[in-house]
Amino acid sequence: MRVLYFAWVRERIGRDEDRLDPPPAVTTVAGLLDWMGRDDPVRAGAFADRTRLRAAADGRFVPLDAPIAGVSEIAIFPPVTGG
Amino acid sequence: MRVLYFAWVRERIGRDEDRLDPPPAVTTVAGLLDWMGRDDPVRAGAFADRTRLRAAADGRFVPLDAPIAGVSEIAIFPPVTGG
Amino acid sequence: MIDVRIQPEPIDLAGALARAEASGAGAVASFTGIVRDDGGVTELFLEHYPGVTERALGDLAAEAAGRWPLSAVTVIHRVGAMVPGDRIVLVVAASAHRQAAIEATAFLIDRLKTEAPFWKRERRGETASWVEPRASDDAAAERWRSSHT
Amino acid sequence: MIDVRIQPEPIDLAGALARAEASGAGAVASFTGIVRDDGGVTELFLEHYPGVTERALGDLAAEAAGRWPLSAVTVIHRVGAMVPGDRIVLVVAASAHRQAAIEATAFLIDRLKTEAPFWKRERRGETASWVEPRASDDAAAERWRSSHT
Repeated sequence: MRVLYFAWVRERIGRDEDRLDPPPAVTTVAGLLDWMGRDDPVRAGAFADRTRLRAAADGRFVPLDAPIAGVSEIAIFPPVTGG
Repeated sequence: MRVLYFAWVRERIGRDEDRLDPPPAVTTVAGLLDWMGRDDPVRAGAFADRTRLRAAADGRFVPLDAPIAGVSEIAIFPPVTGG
Repeated sequence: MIDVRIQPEPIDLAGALARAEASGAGAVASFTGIVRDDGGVTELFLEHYPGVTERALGDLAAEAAGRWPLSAVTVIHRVGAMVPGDRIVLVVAASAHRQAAIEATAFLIDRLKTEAPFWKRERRGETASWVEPRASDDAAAERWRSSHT
Repeated sequence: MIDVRIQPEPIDLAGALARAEASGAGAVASFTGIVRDDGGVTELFLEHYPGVTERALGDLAAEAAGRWPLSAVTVIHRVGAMVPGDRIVLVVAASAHRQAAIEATAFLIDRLKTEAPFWKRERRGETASWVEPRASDDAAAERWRSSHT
């Protein structure tokens, strides 16, 4: 699974993306963030305040409790500010 | 008093304006139109259907029953269609 | 910055927008009315009431500037003979707020249609006819009186 | 005619409007967002989610074209580094009906602000900061869901 980062999430983690293989017990975006932060203080810090994070699954905006079964690309980012 | 014509009112009467000196008994725009048509079949024809006419007094849109005392320029025209 | 023009020359859209953009606002909205073919129109002639038209458009622009926080208001109306594809009218509003810019643009074109002394005559080949007003234009102008945006 | 572009190049406003005008509609509305100085901004950087942004804007343009009778919809969004005065975004809608053109323009810019994956970073001299979203943008996007214009 590819996990992409944008804006300050990307800057804080220090790279554009990670390639991961989460265990079956990880079933939602929020669960994925928990699991990704477990042994990684930098990611844990970036993901600490969930109210500041939004997500997309295979290019569609989803809530953080959305399931990730069958998803190949998750993106984590702050609320959008285009236009 | 100058009476200006626009659009089909102008075309129908055949000129841009008339210069008139209405008697004191003529007190409103509608009364002016009646008086102007009395001995002038062309003007009478142009002014026959009052629902199709609008007026301005000294450059301000006014209803046909508006007074004309002190007004030096009356304009008679169809509803506007700009933009 | 209020810029009102009535002119027989073609409307320079890019120039007018550039002036509005230069007013320093972050949001610029525009509306352009264009002569349509409409089943064979060969010429559209715009007549107006000189002097009074300028004042009517100036009053409308000032009313918009009083109602919304605008850094620029532009109203350019062409008069005389035009052909399909030509611009008849351009309205531009610039503001720090996008909703103000867009609403002011809608206000200006709606009210212009019923309050500025212009008359359109369409020519289709040998036949010319004066355009009849539309009830929907009165309704559109009216909504700016009853509501406060 | 739907025209959606995401580009690092400056936005050609006159060209985009000319294309929309050529679609044959009588009414063309536009909205342009411009980088503001806002107390010393020296650079605005726009990041986006490649591929997904294009689809989000294309979906929005198609939704507008389904909701109003439009002959042209244009959405051009710039990405990368910009300076105050540069155009960030341009939305154009063309229709036979002026209200449709103006409403579609408002719809597109309001929804774009909350639904397209763009992020703004402002630089003021040596300091850079990511722009925070505004609650008013969510409210503006929401009004297009609850009302049927």
